[in-house]
Amino acid sequence: MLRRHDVSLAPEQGELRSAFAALFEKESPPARVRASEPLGFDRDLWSTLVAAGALTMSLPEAAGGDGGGLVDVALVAEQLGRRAAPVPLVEAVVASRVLARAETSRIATLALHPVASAQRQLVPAGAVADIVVGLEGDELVAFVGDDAPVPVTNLGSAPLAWRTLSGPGTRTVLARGRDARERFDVARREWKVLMAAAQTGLAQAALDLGVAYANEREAFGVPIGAFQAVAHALADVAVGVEGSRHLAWRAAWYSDHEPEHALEPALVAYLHAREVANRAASIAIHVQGGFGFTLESDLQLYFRRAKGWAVVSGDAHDDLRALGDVRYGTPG
Amino acid sequence: MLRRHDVSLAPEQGELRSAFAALFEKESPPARVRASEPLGFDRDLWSTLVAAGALTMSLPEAAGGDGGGLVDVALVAEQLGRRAAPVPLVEAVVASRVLARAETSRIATLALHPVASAQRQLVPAGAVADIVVGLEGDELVAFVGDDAPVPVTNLGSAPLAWRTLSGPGTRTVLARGRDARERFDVARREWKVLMAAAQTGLAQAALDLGVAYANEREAFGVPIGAFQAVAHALADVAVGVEGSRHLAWRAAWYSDHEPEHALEPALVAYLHAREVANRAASIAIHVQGGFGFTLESDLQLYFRRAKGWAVVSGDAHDDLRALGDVRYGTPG
Amino acid sequence: MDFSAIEFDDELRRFRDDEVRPFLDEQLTDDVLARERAEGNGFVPAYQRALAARGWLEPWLVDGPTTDGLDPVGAAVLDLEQAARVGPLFPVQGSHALVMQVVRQFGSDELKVELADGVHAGEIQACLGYTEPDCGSDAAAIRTRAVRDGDEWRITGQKMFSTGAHLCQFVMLTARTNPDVAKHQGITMFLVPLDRPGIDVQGIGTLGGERTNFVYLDDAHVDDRYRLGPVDQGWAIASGALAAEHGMGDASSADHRTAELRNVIASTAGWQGVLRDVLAAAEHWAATTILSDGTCVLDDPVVRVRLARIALDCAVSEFTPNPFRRVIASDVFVRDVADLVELIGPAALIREGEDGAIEDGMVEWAHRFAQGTSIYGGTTDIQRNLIAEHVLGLPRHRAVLRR
Amino acid sequence: MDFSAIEFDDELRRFRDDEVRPFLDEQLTDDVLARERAEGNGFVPAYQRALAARGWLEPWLVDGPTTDGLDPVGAAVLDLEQAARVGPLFPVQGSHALVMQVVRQFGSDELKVELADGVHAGEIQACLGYTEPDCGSDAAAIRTRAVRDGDEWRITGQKMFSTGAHLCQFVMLTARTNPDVAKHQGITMFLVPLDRPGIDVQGIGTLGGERTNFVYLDDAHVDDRYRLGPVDQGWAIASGALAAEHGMGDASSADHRTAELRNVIASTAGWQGVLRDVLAAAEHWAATTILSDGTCVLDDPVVRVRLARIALDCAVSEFTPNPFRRVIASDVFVRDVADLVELIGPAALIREGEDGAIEDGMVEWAHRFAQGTSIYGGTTDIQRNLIAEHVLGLPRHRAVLRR
Repeated sequence: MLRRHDVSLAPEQGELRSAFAALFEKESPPARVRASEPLGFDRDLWSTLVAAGALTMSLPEAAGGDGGGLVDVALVAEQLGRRAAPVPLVEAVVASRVLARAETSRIATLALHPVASAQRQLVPAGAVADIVVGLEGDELVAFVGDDAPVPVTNLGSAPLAWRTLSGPGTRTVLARGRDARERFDVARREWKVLMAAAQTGLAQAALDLGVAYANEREAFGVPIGAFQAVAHALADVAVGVEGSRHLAWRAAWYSDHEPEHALEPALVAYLHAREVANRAASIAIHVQGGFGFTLESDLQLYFRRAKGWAVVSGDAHDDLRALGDVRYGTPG
Repeated sequence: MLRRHDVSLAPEQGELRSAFAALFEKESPPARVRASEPLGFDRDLWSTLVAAGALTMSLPEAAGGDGGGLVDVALVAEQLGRRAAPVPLVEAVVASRVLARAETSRIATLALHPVASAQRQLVPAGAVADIVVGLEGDELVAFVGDDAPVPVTNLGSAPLAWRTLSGPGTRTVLARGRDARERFDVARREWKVLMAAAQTGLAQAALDLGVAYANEREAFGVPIGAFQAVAHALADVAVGVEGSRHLAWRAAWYSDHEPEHALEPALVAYLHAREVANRAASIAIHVQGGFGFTLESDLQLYFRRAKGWAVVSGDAHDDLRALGDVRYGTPG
Repeated sequence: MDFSAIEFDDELRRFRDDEVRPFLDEQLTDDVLARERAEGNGFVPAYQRALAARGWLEPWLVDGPTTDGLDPVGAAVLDLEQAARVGPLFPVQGSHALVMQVVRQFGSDELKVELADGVHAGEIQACLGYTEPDCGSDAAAIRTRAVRDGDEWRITGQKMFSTGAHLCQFVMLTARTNPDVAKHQGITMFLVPLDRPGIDVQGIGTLGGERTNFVYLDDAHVDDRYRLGPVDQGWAIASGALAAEHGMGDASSADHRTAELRNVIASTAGWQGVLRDVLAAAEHWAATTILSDGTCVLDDPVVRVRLARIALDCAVSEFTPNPFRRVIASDVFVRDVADLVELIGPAALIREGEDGAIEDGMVEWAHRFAQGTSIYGGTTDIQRNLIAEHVLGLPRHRAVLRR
Repeated sequence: MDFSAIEFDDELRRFRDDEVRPFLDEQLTDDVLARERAEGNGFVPAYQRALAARGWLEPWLVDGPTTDGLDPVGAAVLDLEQAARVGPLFPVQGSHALVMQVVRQFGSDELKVELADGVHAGEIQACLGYTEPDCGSDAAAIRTRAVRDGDEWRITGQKMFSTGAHLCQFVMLTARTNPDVAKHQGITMFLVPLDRPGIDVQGIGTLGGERTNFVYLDDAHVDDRYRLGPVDQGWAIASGALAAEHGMGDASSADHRTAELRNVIASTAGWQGVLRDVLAAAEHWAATTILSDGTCVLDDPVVRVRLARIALDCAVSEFTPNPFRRVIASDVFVRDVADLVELIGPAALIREGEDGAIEDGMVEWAHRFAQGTSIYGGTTDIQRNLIAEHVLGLPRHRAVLRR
């Protein structure tokens, strides 16, 4: 089949991207990211982001949204990743799309793993979310627990907590059976698409920090970026980041325009993005040498989030298995 | 457990190694290796090698051998690999050890894959071997077929042919049941140990050719070895070769001294050696640039044999699975 | 942003079914296919002429008589249909296109008029002659000399990797016209007719099976009208063309057809296309091979993740934009094909045409072919230098010896 | 060639059971272990003193009163028993040993006598001070100045990565004593007492959790007897010590204990040891974790090959000799731990001590810690330079900027 391969941004997309790039640069500098740790949540930044419309841009107009698509949110999520912004935008957008309503005063999140019964699971944004959406048995559920969640300190300084989809609290069944499963799968796929964009942003930031250091730091009389050991390692990161970005855009485009074909692009984008982000941060730390390994360097913020934000969805090999299932059908 | 970790060679081991290094350098120059293609067998070289005792050194004295061990043959096999020598020493030694007799006038080989019945399989040295040893059902068999084998042209220019363990010809049952299986497993393990050594030799040769070119060839006014892109790639190959060599020695030592613990060292050595050899040749070709990709360069000889000699035993992942089975028991 | 499918409307379907397929049925004869398979150079003269006669031979290359031409979608349909019949080789005529672009930009009007009909008829093909036995990545270090002699130049030297030279009428080469200045400043570009006395083309085999060539020039006389651009200014022209070859060019330069297509369809050419074909072959093998225990290879969880990993790499190569794509496309090709040889096992070693070869020996071939992808058209090291310097803004440098 | 097991004969078993284990029971108190866990510097002063009192503290370092000492096998038993209780950290005192080696070789007799008792009693510990905020790999580019003033030197500058400085009595540092000559020629080596006025030690955290230090020197006065080797000849001494740190040294140099042990036992220290421990933790997790479908994680074929791959890497690291080991041990450590985080999944992210942490958070820690292994004691890039130049004989070079 012949397909178009147009990766240009429309003017309004470019403006959206620039606007949120500026917002995150201003409102999520490293000092504020550090100050949010270990919880990984900055309520003021969250309010700013909600006020800027990031949460509602992709919701239907009937649901109080702007009728935009996932492509728009992906552009924002990349900028969020680039500043390691301590806000659960990805989770809240995806959960709000399931709920089909703009939760601006409460925070909604998605429990990424289907559970048979009241098992607990580690939920992204679970430490700050009021509403947890997820699949329990054959029910798609929105659960508001009575107990305050207990944050779990973790690698990525993400607001993780162990949460359940039933127990003391208010449990709303949104759908049952096949419909429930399908809507949950869509939500999980959308989470991966947006996380691919966020991971692209993390990788870009790590690359930028590595390049800046390589241009400044001198050794043997020249900036260390003049050594191929450094320059080629960073070039490889750049190769990864560019592919990661285009794959994330493509995955978001499919989600918006051909959701029936969107799973493979989503898995591909997410798999590549998380691999690139971890490698980008690891290589940039290496480029910064001893300084990169200290907590003074901002690279540690990105390094920890690369895995820390992604692995909450599970082993990358599970996505690889899923990619195999898309291509080859379920085995046996 | 505390273990010694002495990787020094005894004087007589050093002499053996030097002697065969000299033999292969003289008797297996690139021109002769090329002349042996596509069959990959040089009968004169084989006679020279048999006369030099390479086939019999590891056989018991009672069987007409010198009572040496696999360590000695491994030292020879590395030198064989280093000159890509077109002789089936590895197969013949292993098969002769199963037969417990020195087959000096006929060539014996090992069919590496157990078969249920008269299935054919691709056998290393199968195109030149008179006797094929292998496991058919629960019988360890030595089979001399009536029909001349048909060489199959292949990547590594190895004398491969499709062979069976029964059919028209003379079929001798060497052992049955558990004994057959165990002796076959030992033979296959020994083949992997010696092939690990041969692959180390291939890798060393590729490294040497890459280094020589990097020192001679100039670009931008300096030998290309002055560029880190080249120097570091070759340094990584050197790292691989050194580990590959020591692991092969260790695997051979375990075969000789603690056969009951020899499987894990054998798998580890073989897995590393085949990976290093393929990468060494691939990187050295890249270092040689356009010249390396032409058939004029001797590197193509090593590159094709790296995979060509090893994959006949199967997928490296099967050895990885076997390593898992050694460590974790059979699954389920 | 647009990744939508191009609908095969009635017109496009008619074009494919009534024009392209009958044309290919007639022209891509067994003879043509066998010749391409044997040499792997990506063109066979008779077929080129047929394409030209039909007006489908890259009609945008030089000014001249108009042809039917093809819009980008039509060209893509032709590419796809060709690829489906010929397999992974048969690249678009990249070198020839590059040369013609330089001719259009730098050739004299006289030269353009001389070439126009032959080029349009598919009877004139040109190859490249930058590399020499002693210089590759350092393309300005050439030793081939050109000395002015009245209206002529007398050229002596050796070129290497002039792929297709034995089938071409011209080689575009760099020659040193002033040895007394810095190496970049004394080079002139020529389009040399290969039929001149003193020129000898000798084939050389490659690991991937393709034939490439040495071109020996021994006092070959070449008229000054075959000079491209000013004397001693050839380096700038060569670097521009090299940059296009590296995918560093912008959309307005030699790369323009690619750039145009980029917004329309996913590229069908390039190594990611070859890797995709090799993967398809391996997937076909895995789906149709039943093991002795009765299970299908493709049901093995370890096999599935390995094949999925390669499918991932194909997508990554395809959607990583230029100039970055070349690096990743080569890296994953080399790595993934090496794994496919393992995955298929012993029979993967068997050459095409031999007893027991798997999927026409495609994986065996691809493993050899892959090694060239990090070298063709400048090594991936040079590509990384370019990315580091031109994209990331890292310092340019060169190495000097210590002591 | 000998890889045989060392039999625990009666004497060795007695040594382990009656001497080593009771000693460790008494000395490795919860307090000592907690302190080590918190700072990860690999030594706790009280424990050092106890080792010294027992005669087990590296008695080969300086000439002086004889001690009980340990033969290599005994030392290995002690190492193993220590490691079993303390976990992957708690490295042998590499920096201190290196410093003492330099002192023995280059220190004045007066200095050696001054230090002997304290060193033997475990009361004097020394750390390294080569790195500065603006120089790491280029260790000769230091800016710290030492100016002669009668019998003293006045030292001013900053050192970084002086791990353990807050627990040590001395730092062995390089200082520029002649700024008017080539950078390698004006450096002198000093063993600086850390209690001098003008010296300030400030902690800095690392990604791996260990504390390291800045050492600020502001006109610190140091007697000339603390000079190691001739004035302006410090670079040769530092390079020798760096070479030992890089594993490039021969058996007769600073590395001698390691070299001696190499022929006796597989090293228990080093990153391959840490990776092995992390793998063991992951294997334990996989063997004891039952999935919701009732299967054990370790029965999954994909999990098995991934764990086997890491076991392979452990063996490769262990049996790749110096100076090659450092490169591969770091490469595989970084790669493999990243895969283990994936394999264990979400709970692998949880920090030690938090609800749901897996295997005491060991994989979470190791993923962070691994990033330092390509940097410690000179980057792996420098190590590759050394291998290329000194082992392979490739040209030495340096980079210069173009334009």
